[in-house]
Order: sequence, then structure tokens, then C-alpha cells
Amino acid sequence: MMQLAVRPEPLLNVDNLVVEYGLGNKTVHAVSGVSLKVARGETLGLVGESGCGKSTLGRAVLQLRRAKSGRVLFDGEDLTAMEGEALRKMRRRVQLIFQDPIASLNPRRRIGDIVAEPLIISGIKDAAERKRRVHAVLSAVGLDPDLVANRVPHEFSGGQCQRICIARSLVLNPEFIVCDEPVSALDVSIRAQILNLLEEMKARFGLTLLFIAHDLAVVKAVSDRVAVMYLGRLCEVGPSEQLFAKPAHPYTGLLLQAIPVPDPDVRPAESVATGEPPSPIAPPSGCRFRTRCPRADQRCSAEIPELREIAPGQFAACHHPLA
Amino acid sequence: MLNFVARRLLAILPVLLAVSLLTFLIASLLPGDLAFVILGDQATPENVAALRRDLGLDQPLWWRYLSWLGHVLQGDLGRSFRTGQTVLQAVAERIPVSLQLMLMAEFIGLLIGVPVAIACAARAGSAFDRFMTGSAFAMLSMPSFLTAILLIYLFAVELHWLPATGYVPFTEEPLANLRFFVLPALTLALAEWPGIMRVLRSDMIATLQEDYIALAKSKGLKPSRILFVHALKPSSLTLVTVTGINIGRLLGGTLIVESIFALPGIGRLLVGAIYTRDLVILQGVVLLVACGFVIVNFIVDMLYAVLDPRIRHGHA
Amino acid sequence: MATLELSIQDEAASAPVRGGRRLGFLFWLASGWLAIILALAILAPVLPLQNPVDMDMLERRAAFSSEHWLGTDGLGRDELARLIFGARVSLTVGLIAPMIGLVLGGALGLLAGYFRGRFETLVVGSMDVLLAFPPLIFALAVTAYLGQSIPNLTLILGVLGIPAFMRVARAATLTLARREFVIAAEALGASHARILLRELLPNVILPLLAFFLLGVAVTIVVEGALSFLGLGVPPPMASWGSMIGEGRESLDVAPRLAFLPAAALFVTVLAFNLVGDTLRALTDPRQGAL
Amino acid sequence: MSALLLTIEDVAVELPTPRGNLRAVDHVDLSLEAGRTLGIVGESGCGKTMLSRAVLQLLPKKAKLTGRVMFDGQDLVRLAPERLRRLRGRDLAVVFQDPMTSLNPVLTIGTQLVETIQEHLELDTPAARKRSIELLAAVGIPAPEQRLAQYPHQCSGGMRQRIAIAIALSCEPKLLIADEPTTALDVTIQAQILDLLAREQRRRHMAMIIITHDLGVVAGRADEVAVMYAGRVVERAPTQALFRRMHMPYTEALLAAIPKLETAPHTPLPAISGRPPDPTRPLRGCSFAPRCRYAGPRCHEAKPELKGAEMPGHLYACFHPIRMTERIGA
Repeated sequence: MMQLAVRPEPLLNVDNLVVEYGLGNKTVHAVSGVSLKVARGETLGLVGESGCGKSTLGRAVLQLRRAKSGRVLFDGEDLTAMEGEALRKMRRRVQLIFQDPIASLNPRRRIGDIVAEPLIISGIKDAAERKRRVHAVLSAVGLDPDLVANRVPHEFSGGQCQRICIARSLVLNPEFIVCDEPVSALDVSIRAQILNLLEEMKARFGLTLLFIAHDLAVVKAVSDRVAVMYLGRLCEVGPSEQLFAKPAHPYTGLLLQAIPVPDPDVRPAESVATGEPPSPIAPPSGCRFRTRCPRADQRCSAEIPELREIAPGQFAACHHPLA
Repeated sequence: MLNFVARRLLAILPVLLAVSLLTFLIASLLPGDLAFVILGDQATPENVAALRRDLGLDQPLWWRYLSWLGHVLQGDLGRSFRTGQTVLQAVAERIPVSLQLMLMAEFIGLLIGVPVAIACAARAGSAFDRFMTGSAFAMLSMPSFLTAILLIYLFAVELHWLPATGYVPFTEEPLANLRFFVLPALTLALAEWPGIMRVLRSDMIATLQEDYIALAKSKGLKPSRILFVHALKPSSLTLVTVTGINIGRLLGGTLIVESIFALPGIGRLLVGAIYTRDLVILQGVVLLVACGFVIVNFIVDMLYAVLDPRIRHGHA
Repeated sequence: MATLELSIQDEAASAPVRGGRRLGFLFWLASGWLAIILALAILAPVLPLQNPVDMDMLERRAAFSSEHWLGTDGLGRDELARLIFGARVSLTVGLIAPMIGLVLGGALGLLAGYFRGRFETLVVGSMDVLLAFPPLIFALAVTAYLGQSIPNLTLILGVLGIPAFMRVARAATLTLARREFVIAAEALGASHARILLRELLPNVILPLLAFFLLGVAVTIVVEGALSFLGLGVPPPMASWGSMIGEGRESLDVAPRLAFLPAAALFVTVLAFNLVGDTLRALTDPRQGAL
Repeated sequence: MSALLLTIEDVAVELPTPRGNLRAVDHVDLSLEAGRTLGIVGESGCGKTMLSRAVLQLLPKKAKLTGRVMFDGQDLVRLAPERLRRLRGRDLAVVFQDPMTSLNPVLTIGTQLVETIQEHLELDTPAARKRSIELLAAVGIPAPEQRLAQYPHQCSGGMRQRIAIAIALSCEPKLLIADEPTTALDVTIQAQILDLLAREQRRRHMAMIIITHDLGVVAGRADEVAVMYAGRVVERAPTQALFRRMHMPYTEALLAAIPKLETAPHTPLPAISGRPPDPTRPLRGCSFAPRCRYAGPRCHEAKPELKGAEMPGHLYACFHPIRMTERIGA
């Protein structure tokens, strides 16, 4: 396994990103100071439970949701400072795949047009050229272009729609794709197909991925490194094998324990997880996990733990990391 | 909750202000000089100029609006130059008629619409449901002036059961008063119930598909409790809005019915004001009716919050 | 280990789901009636009809005859000619006025639903103000001052329709704008104009068109009501509403004078409602699910 | 062997759709003893939820149900509505998938609990309230007394599912049907809810059916597992036996397709190609045959019936059952 931890020039560098938005007269602290680096050619998995801010983070990276503070450097350029035309140009290099493949496709347009749309937006005027590229990318994701191009989305299953979405995101040859829970809405048998397809496409097109999901096993299957998020903050970042073998943050440990294992001989341990995540409207002081953490003490409520290196390449934000 | 009420109240202030401005503009900007209208045959340039000065019409528009608004805020909506009555007097005299008509109409409309809707939703797709939905649909296409003529023809002209036109105050002859009100109220109610029924029926049908109804059934609750407690309350939200809007609309919609049945209500006052170009009355009544509508809508919003705890707690 | 499914032949077999949507007999009946009325209204000047405003005081309230198929009215004018020329007025106002609402209200709703923020507040607020005026009173007041004419009437009724169209367009846009395909277009770097025209408009236009037909029905009713009160079309022009209004005076002696135009109005409004409602149900996303 | 509490005999459910009749459940036989847990596993559209609705008699109006559902000696399909009503909620309870939609948003939690208790048990309101508080405490809800006056939207998803469980348990049912009780919940909450269900089941000695798409959920918690595909039960066995020695290629493929924590990153997953058949167009042969890597000509011609394996209680429907040596990923 190649170690891709820290290289001088990461493709994506998220620096102390803060995203907040209003809900009624309250403020949701969705992302509170997250820093991440993704190296060229790497897949970074981002895990966390619902409401932890992982999707918001993904969208803030793409500037679909503007950050309150912090920077997002892509290939050395600051996306947060970009506006209008410059940002639109940059968007051709970074793409997004969503959780709900069916909702991601305009129900009133044909598949051929949907996949060709990025080409039109980027100003490719030659229709034959567009058609050639659409056909190529549809075949690449395992769909027969002649059968597919003239149909509308509702004639396809969820798995096939996700293939179409992947085709659309690939047609411009982007460098970086944010996959926001791309397989959560799919059945087990289809999920494996899509995960394999993503891996194949990554190799074929030389992609860098930010892979967001709530399922640890799914994340591990595709990621070189994994970041664990809880209530708007990063708990732990590290190479996937190492992180899952020896979690340092108690929350990572808890997540690992909670996964149901398809093996009757593994008696499910009586859950150690107590309580529920607090609301991102009023996050706890200090370490945000302290309200559910068995190791929490005075210091955890007073002092925000910083990410620090626990083992080579593995960082955890905890005052009392697991041994 | 108090916070919620205060915020909603604050939000309707600009609307009320805009309503007053629009009312004023309609009456001021449209062609037809008030002075000419008042003076009629005796309009000589000197007379007109003098009257314009008296009425303040020579002042700039914004000044006229502000001074009019100032008077309105003190409760002075002006005085008819035809009858000499103040707007408030004229409205106060006629509002009981319109209110009685509206309330009777809405009551009859709900009396028909709600039970029919519940019965239809409980047996969606049955022959009864199809028949009632069809009738409601047909009735929706029936303008109230058609219903009125039909009812007059049937009950007054042919059967001679009820009077076609006329009015006595309830306080003088209660029974006669009700006889005069049956046909007009029925006319309006026949236009109201299809809307009430359609809204409640489709909401109820949607609610009956909800998981929590399946859960209520699997808890072994009695069908009546499921229908009236579990399904009716969450389904009645749109109905409240519709009823509120209806009442607001009736504020102005009684106009045709009052004209046809010769009931001396707000509607007739308005039509009369239009026929006689009684600008002050027109302006004043339109303002009052529009403000009434805004306030009814505000009350509906509040009712909504009472019915739906999610809104009350700011979760919607 | 094979992971790709290159063939989707089995999908080709499980062909379209659309065929099952039947419009029904009533829909076609209503459409047929509308086609006939529309044709008669358009062709009225070239049809061998009598002049609808020619009075014949000797033949007042004449019964059905070969000369006057549907008799004459209280002023001895040919009832059939007046009915058909009345259809012209009702349909002209009924079709043109909602177009004003459709275009202006639709555009405002689309923009408000997409851009949100202050613009939306302003649009919704001004529509609330417009809605606060009971439409009939508003129309009455304005016609009273602008003067009675068909263009004026059309304009007022059109303006009155804007809030309703705005609401339909805005509601549709609000739900659509949150859908992933719009965010996907944004992520692709599509301009606002492109998102509005290519992604949102095709999805918003269908519910709007269905609502347009319902709008036609409502406008015909309101025009009828105004003319009924004598405040719509200027006499001696015929409109169904004014004919009903005039016929009301002779309910006891010649009820048909009120009931013939009433029936025409009712059936036409019903037909518009039926066609509009059927189309609305078809474009309703909730129904499209299964 | 204790008496059977529930037997599902030859149950089939058909739903009319614009594209033709949809065979949602295709002649299923299942049984469950008192106090035991049955897991029904399958992907979406395999008919597992329709089957549970058939047991509860909560099918859509248009659905056609044939077969018998014998519960506690009575056939639920032919039971008079009033008797069925008295049974539901009392002896037969259910927890649905989505706690956000399965509680009535405009009624307080107290109302929803108390009404169930008072419907079936002869308790006055204070007693029913007291019982409600005890139930809420039993399912792990802090400050149960205050909760009674609250509305569902004031509780988190996990709390709501606990409340739904409290309602289901309120009359000490003999059978609890949990239809994907944790699918809508986060993984840490999921573990809590599954533990709670298991604990309460043991304590009350009630039978339970857990319906899920996740083999991991049933592995440690069900006594017996039935795997469904395209409306049919394709394999049924005691849990241990099933996971040790599965015979049906679908079960094997389903298990293999789940990403595992033990596997190294970037290992290609043994995916099942294609997708489930269109339920409105029944296949002549085995419905898994088009996706099955073992399928032979016979599989496309005839439908395999459920038949017994060497192990007692292990049934499968396949012409080419897997032998141990061939297992992938084993």
C-alpha cells in the first residue's frame, strides 16, 4: 500500500474552513474549522453520521455553499476568493456526484442531452464532437449509448441513473470529484457495481476523489486515507488500514463497534454507544464528542483538542486517545 | 409563541401600508376629476378650481396621500359628498348584513363540505365518492350569479316559497330576516362547498396514506378514532387556509349576491358608489375590505400555529 | 471478476411506463366542446348569422322559429347571433387575460423561487398586497375609472391573475431548485440564465399551462360577473354575462333568455376546468411516481 | 418444540399497476414459534415489506391477497374486522422503518401511548399514564414524564423510534414485527435500537420478525433467517446454518457484495451483475437465473421449489446449490 500522506503540493487544500447558515433565527454550525489535504490521485474518505456536516463540507469545497471563513485551495488557486466567470471555468475541473441519482437528472431531458450539457456549457460547439464524447463516456460507465441516449431518466433504475450521473461528471475529464454518498440510496447488489465502477473510472481517468459516506466499510473499500467527522469537526484522519485497525479517537472506535457484522459467531457487543449527537445549533464546548465519550473529563469541556499526529500519518483530535 | 405572533404582526404592517397606498392611487390616478364629478352640470372653470382647492386636489400627490393617511389613522375615512354620511357610518350601517350573509354562507358551506369530504376520503374511489367529486367539480364551474338566478327561478318564481329580494333587520323580525337570507346564503354556500370538500378530501386521502395512520391501524384503534382524531386534524390545515381565504374573498364577493337579492350590505354600497362615482365611499370601503382581508389572513396564520405544533415550535 | 453490465437489453424490454395514462371520455368530450365554441367564435363574422345588435321591436322575446333559431331577446335581437358573438367576447377576454398572468406571473414566480432572498420577499409581498383586494371590487373600481372596454377589461383581469400564476410558478420552482439536478447544473458552471431556461423552465411550464386553463375558466366567470352587473363589456355588445343580466329581468316570462347563455357559460367553464384539471393531474409529480 | 405462533401458508400478494399486475409476494410459506426471532432479508422490491403488511392486514386496498396467515390459531386473512382490530396492537404489534413519519405529528406522545393502552386494556387515564411513563423509561427515554406532553417533532430520530417501540410494547404483544427498524437511523443509534429490541424481546418472551436489507442486522440477532428475492423465499435456515453453509447462489452473492472492514482498500467487490427482474413480467424459470453465475439451461426453464438440505430446517430453492468448496470470499 502506497503511503500518500503529505506531499508538498496537494491537489486540494482545505484550510480552517467554517460554514454556518441560518435556520429561522438560529445559526447552524455545520462545519467549524476543518483542514484537509487531498493529494493528486488519492481517494480521501470522509465518514460521519447524518448532520455531522460532511455533505456541507463537500459542497463548500465546490463553492456551492459559501464558507464563512477559511480557504479552499485547488491546485494552488483559492476557490473561496473566486467569483463569476473564473469560478465557472474552475468548475469544469471539479465535479460532484450525489446521493439520489434519480433526482440528479432532469426528468424532462434526454440522457444524451444531460450528458452533453457539460460540453455545451464549456463551449464545445461541434455537435459531432459532443456526440462522440458522450458515446465514449456512456460506454465507459457500462451503458450502451445507442440504447440510452434518447431515453428519459424515469426509464432507468437507480443504479443505472447513478452510472449516467458518473458519465456526466466524467465527460469533461475533470481532475477531482466529490462523491456525496454515491451508493447510500442503492441496494447491496447494485452498490458493489457502482463502487467497482468508481474505482475503475478513477484509474482510467486519473481522478482524485473526496468520497463522502456514512458507511465505514464502504469508505474503506475505496479510500487511501479516511477522515472521521463529528458535529462539524474532524476527529481523526489517517491511512485507511491503519485507522480501522487502530483507531485513536474514541468516536472512531465507537463507530467501528456499532457496525453490524454479517457473521452469527460475532455476538453483537451490548452497545457502548450512549446518548445521541447534540444539535449543531448549540454544539458543546471544548471537544464536541465529550457528551457521549466515556473518557471525557474536565479538560475536554474546557479545551478544544487540536489534530495531532498519534502515529505516522495518523492524526487525532483528542485529549485522551485510545492506546 | 408570543415571539411568533409579534413577528407575524410586524410582517403585515408593510402590507397594510402598501394596501393603503394602492387604494389611494387607484382612486387618485385614474381619469375623471373628482371636482368635475361632484359639480356635474355646474362645472365652470372657477367652480372647479375652487372646489379643487377645497378638496386639496391642487396639492402634490404625495402630500395628498400623507394627509389622507393621517386622517385614516385617526379613524377619519372621509364623508360621502352624495349622502353626507361618513364612510364609517355607511360601513357600520351595512356591515351586519354582509357579516350575517358571510357567516351563514360559510357555515352552510362547511356543513355540506366537511362531512361529504370525510365520507368521500374514507371510501375513496367508491361510487359515492365519484358522484360527490363529480358534483363538486360541476359546482365549481357554476358562477354564483348563475346559481342565484337558478335559485330565484326555482324557489321564488316557480314555487313561490321564498322571497327573491328584500331585507328586514334580524332584530325586528328574526324569522322574516332569515327567510330573506336563505337564498343568498345558499347561493354563496353552493359556491363554497366544492372548494372546501375538494381540499379536505384530497388532504385526507393523502393523510390516510401516511405511515402514522398505518401505525394507528396496527395499534388496533377504532376506525372512527383513526378518521376523526388521527387523520382529520393534520388534514385540516389547508382547510383552515381555504376557509380563511374564503371569508376574505366573501368580504368582497358578497357584492354580486347582494346586488341580485337587493340586500343592503357592503357589496351594494360599493356597487352603488361605483355607479354614482362616489369616490370617497369607494376609497374608504376598498381600504377597509382590503385591510379586513389582511387581518383575516393573519388570524388564519395564528390558527395554523394552534393546529400544527411544528409551526408553533418553529420547525416548519 | 466481471463488474460491468454492458447490456441493458432487459431494460429495452421493460419499455415505457407512459402508455397507461388514459385521459378519459369526459376529457375528449370537453375538448370537443371547446373546439366547437372556439371555431364558432372565430368564424362568427363569416357565418350566416343575423346582426347581433339589430333590434326588431316587433319581435321581442320571439319563440324559436326558422328565422330566429333560438328566438329573440327583450329588444328583439337574434339570440343565436348574440350567443355566438358573446362567445367571442368571453373567449377573447378569457384567453388573453390569463396570458398576461401566465407570462408575468410565471416569470416572477420562476425568478423569485430561484433567486430567493430580498427579491422573493419583494415579489411575494407585492402579490400579497394585490391579493388583499377582492378581485371583483378591484376590477369594478378600475373599470369604473378606466372606462368600459374590452382591452381595459382584459388588462385588469390579466393583472389580477398575476399573483395566482406567480404562486404556482414559485412553488414549483422552490421544490425543483432544491433538487440535485439543479445543483448539478450549478456545479457544472452553468449560468443562471441557462439553469432557469434549460433546467427549471421545462419543468415549471407544464403545471403553469395546466393552471392556465383553470385561469381561463376563472376569467370567463369574472368577466361574466362584471358584464352581468353591467360593468363589463359596453352595451350593446353581447357577452354571456350581460345576456344573463338582461335575461334576469324576464325570468318569469321568458326564462330561456337567462338560461341559454347561462348554459353556454356553465358548459364552457366546466370544459375548461375539466381539461385543465386532467392536465394538472398528469403533471402532478405525486401522481407521476408510480 | 413449542407451538407455532404464526404460520404463513402459501401467501401471495398481487398489486394492480398501470403496467400490469405486480406479483409482490409469490407464494410464501413461513412459520415462527413463540418467543423466537425470524429475520427476513432482501433488497428493495423483493416483497419483504408487502409480506409484513400481509401479516398485519395493512395491504393497499387494491392489493389481492391469497393464502392463509394463521396467528395464534386464527386466520387473519378471514378474520372479521372488529376481531382483527382487537388483536392488532394487543397481540400483534409493529415498528415501522421511518420514525419521522410513523408518529402522528399533531398528537402528543402521551396521547399516542395512552390511546393504545386504553383501547386494549381496562385502565383509567391515570393508570394508563403511569404505564406510559414506565414504558418510556423501559425503552431508555430520559425524563419520561415530561416527554408525554411533547410532540414527535421535539424528539430526535432515535428517540422517536424508542417511542414507537414503547407503543408497540404497550400491551405486551405476542409478536412484534419490526420493519427495517433501524434503516433510517445512524449507525451508533442503530446499535442502540437493535439492542433495545433484543433486550425487550428476551424480557417479555415475545416473538419477533425483523425485516431488513442488511445481513449484518440479522446475523447476531435472529434465530432463523429467510432470504427473499423477487417475491419468493429463496433460502431459509437457522441463522448459524445459513451463514456457515449457504446453498442459494443469491444469498452467497448478497453476502459477498457487502464491503467488509477486513478487506484491504481498493479490492474489487464481487458484485452481482444486472438487476432484479421486473415484477410485472414474471420469468418462467428461476428469477435469479439471469444474474446467477451457476445458472444452467434448466434454471431458465423451470422454477425451483423450496426443498430441504441435509441440515434439518434448512430449505433452499435452487437447481445448482453451492458446495462449500466453491464459495467465493470464504
